[in-house]
Amino acid sequence: MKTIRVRYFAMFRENAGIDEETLTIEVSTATDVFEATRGRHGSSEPVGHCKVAINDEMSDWQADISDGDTVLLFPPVAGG
Amino acid sequence: MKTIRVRYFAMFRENAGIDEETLTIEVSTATDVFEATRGRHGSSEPVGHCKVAINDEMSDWQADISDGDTVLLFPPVAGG
Amino acid sequence: MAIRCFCFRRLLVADVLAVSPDEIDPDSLRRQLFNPRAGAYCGFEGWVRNLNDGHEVLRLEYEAYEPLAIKEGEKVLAEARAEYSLLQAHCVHRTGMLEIGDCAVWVGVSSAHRHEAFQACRYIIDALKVRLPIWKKEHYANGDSGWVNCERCTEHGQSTT
Amino acid sequence: MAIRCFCFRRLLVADVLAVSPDEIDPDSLRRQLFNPRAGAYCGFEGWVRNLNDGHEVLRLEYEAYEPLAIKEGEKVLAEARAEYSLLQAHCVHRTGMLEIGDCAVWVGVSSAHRHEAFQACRYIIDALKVRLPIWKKEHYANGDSGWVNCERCTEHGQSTT
Repeated sequence: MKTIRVRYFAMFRENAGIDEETLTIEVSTATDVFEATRGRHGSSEPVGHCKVAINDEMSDWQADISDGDTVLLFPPVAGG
Repeated sequence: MKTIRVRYFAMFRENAGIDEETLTIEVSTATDVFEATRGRHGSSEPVGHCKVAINDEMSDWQADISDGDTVLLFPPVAGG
Repeated sequence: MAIRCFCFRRLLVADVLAVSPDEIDPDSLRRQLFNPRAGAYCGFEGWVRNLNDGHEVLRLEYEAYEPLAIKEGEKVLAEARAEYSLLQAHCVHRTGMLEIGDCAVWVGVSSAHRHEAFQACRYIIDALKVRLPIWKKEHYANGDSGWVNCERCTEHGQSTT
Repeated sequence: MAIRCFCFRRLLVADVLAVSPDEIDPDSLRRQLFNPRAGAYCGFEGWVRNLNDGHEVLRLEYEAYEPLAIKEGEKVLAEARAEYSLLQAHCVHRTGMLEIGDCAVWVGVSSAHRHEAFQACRYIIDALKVRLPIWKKEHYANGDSGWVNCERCTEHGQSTT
């Protein structure tokens, strides 16, 4: 089990109704975090359309999650 | 013989020392005008690098010249 | 004239990407790219338009995760500099509520020759739109709203500009 | 806000190419391209730079044959409009003596999407440079001067921006 902080952005934050939370869960990759929190962020998008950052670095969905990490879940971006 | 007005621009005007002149010469095309006035405009450029307008319309070097035409001789352009 | 000379004497400033809730002022931004060796300037602006994918849009709301938007944006500028021969490249992206006609994003590039300026400016805006953690919510005339790319747009593969 | 609304209500103005001895004001020019359907604006500026083809340039002198520069320039804008989906396209070219850093030519295009704005802006500047009866004389640090494309440049196939 790992204790991580998860932060939700844009539509994910609106769906979750919270900005962030601390979870103690069984995860190994960023994808696991995305799936474990689906009930929160409520994404109808496949994980591949979304982005993830770990400890304020852009990362990828295969990245390993360590105890104490902050995982930022980004819905599909739309700048410009 | 045709009587035409010839106008010189930029380097051609500087070389000629005049803006324009009226000439009565034996010419059939714009190229003939360019060649007949070489002593004036002093172009070291081949005619193909230069442009010509007849009566304020962009034209080409094969265009026929009529009596009374105004022929504008343009050295290679360099806008922008 | 005095101002111009001053600009030319200062050192080249670093390429900058900014995220800001304040109105974008393209004229003052482009002046920062002045450089005596620059023969070409290309600027791009994304404006809020009143129609997207057939829906009448009243306004747009931009949200950014600023620390990573800046970090990723400066990576994009560095890539543009590595690929093209640039003198300066800057970018500003708005956040908050924007009205029709407002400038949502500005990209400016100066270089010796025009080809590089066009290419780099295009590279930068294309990359910013797909890589920066920035989201926009459209507010429609019928009272609905929607996150672009999350709801309606993913069905059609459309983007705004 | 009042100004913005006014701009949006007026009819589309015709595409315009102007030749002028007055300083170019890109900010007021770009405002003329505002349009509520515009999602993208691309602007190009040609600036006088201090070095061309290895020669230190002090200033540039532009001469235009205005009646035909305007006629040919408006043809170019019409071609851009026929080829790309544009909302507005304007251009201004300076004449007279210009100093380093001065804006010699400005091209601005607005369109719904960015691809068309970039493509059209590039098409317009490329065509203007080779088709309009406009000439420039470079004044060098060593006291010499030369007509670009007529003397030095034709040997090397160089252009300024």
